[in-house]
Amino acid sequence: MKNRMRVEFDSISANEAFARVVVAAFMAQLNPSMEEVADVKTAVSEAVTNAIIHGYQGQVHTVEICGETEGRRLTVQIKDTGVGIPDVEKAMEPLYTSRPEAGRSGMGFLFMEAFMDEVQVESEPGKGTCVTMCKQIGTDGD
Amino acid sequence: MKNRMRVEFDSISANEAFARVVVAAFMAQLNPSMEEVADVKTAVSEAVTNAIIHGYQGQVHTVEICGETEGRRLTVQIKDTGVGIPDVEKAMEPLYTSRPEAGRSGMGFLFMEAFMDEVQVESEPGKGTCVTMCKQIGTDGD
Amino acid sequence: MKKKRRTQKPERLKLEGTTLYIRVPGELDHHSADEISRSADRMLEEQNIRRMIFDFSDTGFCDSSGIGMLMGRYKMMKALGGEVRAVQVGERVAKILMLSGIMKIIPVERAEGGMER
Amino acid sequence: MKKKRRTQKPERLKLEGTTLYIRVPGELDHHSADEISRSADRMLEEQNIRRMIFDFSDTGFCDSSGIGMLMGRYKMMKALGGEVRAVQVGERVAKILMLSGIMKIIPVERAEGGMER
Ligand SMILES: Nc1ncnc2c1ncn2[C@@H]1O[C@H](COP(=O)(O)OP(=O)(O)O)[C@@H](O)[C@H]1O
Ligand SMILES: Nc1ncnc2c1ncn2[C@@H]1O[C@H](COP(=O)(O)OP(=O)(O)O)[C@@H](O)[C@H]1O
Repeated sequence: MKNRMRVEFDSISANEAFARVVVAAFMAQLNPSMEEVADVKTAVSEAVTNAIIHGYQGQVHTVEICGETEGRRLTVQIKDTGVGIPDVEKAMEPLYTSRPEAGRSGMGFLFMEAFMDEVQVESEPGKGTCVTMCKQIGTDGD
Repeated sequence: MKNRMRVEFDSISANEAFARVVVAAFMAQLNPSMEEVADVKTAVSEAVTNAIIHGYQGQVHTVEICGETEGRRLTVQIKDTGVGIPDVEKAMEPLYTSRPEAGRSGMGFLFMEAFMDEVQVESEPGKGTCVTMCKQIGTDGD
Repeated sequence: MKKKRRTQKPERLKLEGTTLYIRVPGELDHHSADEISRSADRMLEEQNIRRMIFDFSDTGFCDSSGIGMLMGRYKMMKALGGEVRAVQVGERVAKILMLSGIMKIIPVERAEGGMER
Repeated sequence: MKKKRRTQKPERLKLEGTTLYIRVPGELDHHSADEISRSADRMLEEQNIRRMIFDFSDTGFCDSSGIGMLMGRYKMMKALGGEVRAVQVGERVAKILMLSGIMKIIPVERAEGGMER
């Protein structure tokens, strides 16, 4: 089944939970396992948190999530129009964080990559960041 | 607390459940009672169903929901760019339906008005319909 | 590594003699009401049915599409000289049925026991 | 007409002797991790604390912000010669803790019993 959604919300930390529920509800039509839902929620939570903390550095702007399903494939995009990432390759290194003083672990991208099949990051300094993640749901045949 | 969200999705009936979950998750920050959540879900379900059935007459276009909280007041708007309503007053009469043959009961607006504090309908034939609904959450003091 | 816990879709319709039992899903909206109406009406064409019993045991959500579904089946059964009934109705669904006025024409049994018309 | 069933926010922090017990909420993300870190650190300034025990009984969701919170508290307690421990850890949280490698430095007790380092 093909389906699409797009949601925008304020970049406040209370909306991290909201974002997770929206994506979980959207993927429900693929009849995912509880573990698949938890995996996607974790990855979405990482990307949304990054948009709020790093992208907008605590200021209130808009975070956008686009979701698409086609067959059993789920695609989720998390976008901000914040500061952007100067060096994406370095940012994606496990344990790298630009804000160790803020209690960040540098494991956000690590978790996104662990829980999704594909993670792609497009970013331009001063323009913003778009994280695109894909996951095949219910790959074991049912 | 002030908060905002906007969600767009395809006008397919499977998304009625998605729309309800999104609004329920959005209002969760107001710490509503279970009954308040159920009331809002019912009203949202009515308006989204109308956009899908009447507004777009079964064709796949986009339904939009905007949500806003300010203090304990929740505002939800459901918008379509479908056929519009020629006579809003008549459409809102209890039991009036333009599609009795499709098993409609004509109680959609009745339920929206029963479960929300305010319901306002703006519509223009050929342009589309916007239903705005407000509800005070947790009015009994806590 | 992956454990699946997908829930099996339960059998919604069961025919016993001339009585059709319909297990209403957890959320009764336009989407699910259309599905149920279609399969109930197909049964009604193929079988000799005198009673339709809608079982709301699982149902926590219902909107006006559910009312439309019940009204439609009521009209069909009445034309055939048969009847429609709603059973195991929980608090939320009861509120909706009450508001719609449908309890005046279709017998409704609450989940906690007791009966309202 | 209206019935309220709002849940009371449980007391998250409890001091027993020099041990601070922290009841982690249902979802441990950046939002809740920041809240907990702030209140734990305030306690740490005001009281003589030698052990922090994070109780994950209620927790079904955890992301890397939770790891950051644990790492941060671990570093502080280590500097003070104290310790940090995670207990009552369910399956999902264990998966996250495992993946992060934090089990190598913080003792973790699973909810089903047993202990992993
Ligand atoms: N949306 C974003 N906007 C700007 N910078 C980002 C964004 N997402 C990630 N980054 C950068 O990438 C780094 C690594 O991210 P991540 O692996 O999630 O770890 P953490 O969030 O713990 O720092 C961040 O510290 C930040 O510098
Ligand atoms: N979004 C919409 N676009 C076009 N027409 C609408 C829309 N919403 C409602 N209507 C009109 O208003 C009538 C009454 O709506 P409602 O009270 O919800 O009853 P029902 O959906 O059962 O017909 C509908 O039958 C339809 O003609």
